[in-house]
Amino acid sequence: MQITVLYFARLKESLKYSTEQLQLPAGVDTVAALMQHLASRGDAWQAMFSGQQAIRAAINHALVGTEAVIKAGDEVAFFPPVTGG
Amino acid sequence: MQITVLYFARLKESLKYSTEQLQLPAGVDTVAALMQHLASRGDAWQAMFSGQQAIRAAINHALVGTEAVIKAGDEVAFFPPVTGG
Amino acid sequence: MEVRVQLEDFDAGAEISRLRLARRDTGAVAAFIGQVRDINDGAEVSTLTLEHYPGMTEKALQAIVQQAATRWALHDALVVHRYGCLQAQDQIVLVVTTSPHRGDAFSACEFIMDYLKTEAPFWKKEASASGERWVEARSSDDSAKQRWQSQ
Amino acid sequence: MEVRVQLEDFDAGAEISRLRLARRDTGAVAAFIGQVRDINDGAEVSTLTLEHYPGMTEKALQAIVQQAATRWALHDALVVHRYGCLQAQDQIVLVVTTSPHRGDAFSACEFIMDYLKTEAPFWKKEASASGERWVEARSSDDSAKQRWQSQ
Repeated sequence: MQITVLYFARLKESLKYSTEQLQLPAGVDTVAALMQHLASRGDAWQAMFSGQQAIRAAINHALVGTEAVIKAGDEVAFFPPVTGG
Repeated sequence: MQITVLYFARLKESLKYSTEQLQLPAGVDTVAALMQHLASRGDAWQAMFSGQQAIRAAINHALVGTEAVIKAGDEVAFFPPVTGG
Repeated sequence: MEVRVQLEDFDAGAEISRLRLARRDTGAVAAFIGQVRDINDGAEVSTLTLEHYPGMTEKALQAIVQQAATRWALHDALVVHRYGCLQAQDQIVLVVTTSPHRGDAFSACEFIMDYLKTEAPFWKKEASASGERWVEARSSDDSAKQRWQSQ
Repeated sequence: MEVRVQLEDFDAGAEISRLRLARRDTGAVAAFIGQVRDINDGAEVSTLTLEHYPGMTEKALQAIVQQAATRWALHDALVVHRYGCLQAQDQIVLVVTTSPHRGDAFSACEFIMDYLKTEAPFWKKEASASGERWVEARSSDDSAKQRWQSQ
């Protein structure tokens, strides 16, 4: 299935990606699985998604845990803990 | 000894007094004794100072309890619980 | 730390800006404005007259502000409180606190209001179609103040 | 209940007055302004750049404000939060709450700020003489939020 992935703040800078359309391999249907999939790209991706960095995820604008299920057409976003205000 | 006594809000209205110079009889040297002394004037004074009404007292601009000692030249004030803000 | 008791209205926005811009290391500004409501305890209010105790009122407010400055990391605090005859939607009181961090600014601002409500000598008299009445002190104001004593 | 995420500065005094005067039964207005400090964690800050997540940020703020309106008796609430490149003493965020009574206005205002700090997608990057760095989230912000969950 195809989804949109967005990256913000430190992630966007390190990955040099702000957004991409992604065709997910079969079996990659949770946030945790997607993070593993992205980590497998190596280098900066590995560093960001292998668990050492605190990362938050949102699906369709709502904060979710890594167990959340991804559906076709979803907008999935990854970003560091927020620091506004 | 001589003191100044001030009355505020409901007390001022009921007693029709806002301030007076008062020569205290011997033995009247606490707020409680002064209140008893004032209550003995009868009528509105009795109603205000005999204990049914919640009354606060201040000596020289500081809130005090009824046990506080009065000295010559003091400014003693009586008023209802405050309602500002 | 400034305290003003005055007949005139005040410009809350200007006071808040002044305190906010006074120090470049200020990160947080908390403010409170109390205004006259058109209804109190179910009765329509046409005017509200505020009496105070000149001399003592300023001292009481100053003591409250000083106590707040001892408890929290404040850069500055301002209290402006009016007296005299006010109407619905007239401003009664302004409290502004500034601090490096928001927790201190919020706590100090609310503390000052809670203590002002129970310790600063002001008295309110309401006038409505049915006549005049002195506003009664609320026990909820005493409990609001007591919260700070158990912390 | 209004939420705005914008590049432009805002007039805090005008916003506060607007909410205060909107209802004649409003007795209490609480407000908070966050501004850029010239120093953070001991380092001098020359600019602060705020990134956000358009679409999600507005929704997150709206959800926070709605939650506050469920918990406290609010007449209205406003959140204005800026993004883009800011300098020392620039305003970052404004929260205003109005209510019949001060306790509700204060609690709702502080609640909104505490939740905004941990749930609204904004990220700060500081630039100083020694370079740029992303601001780290603070554990004190998590504890400030958790206070509201145990009440």
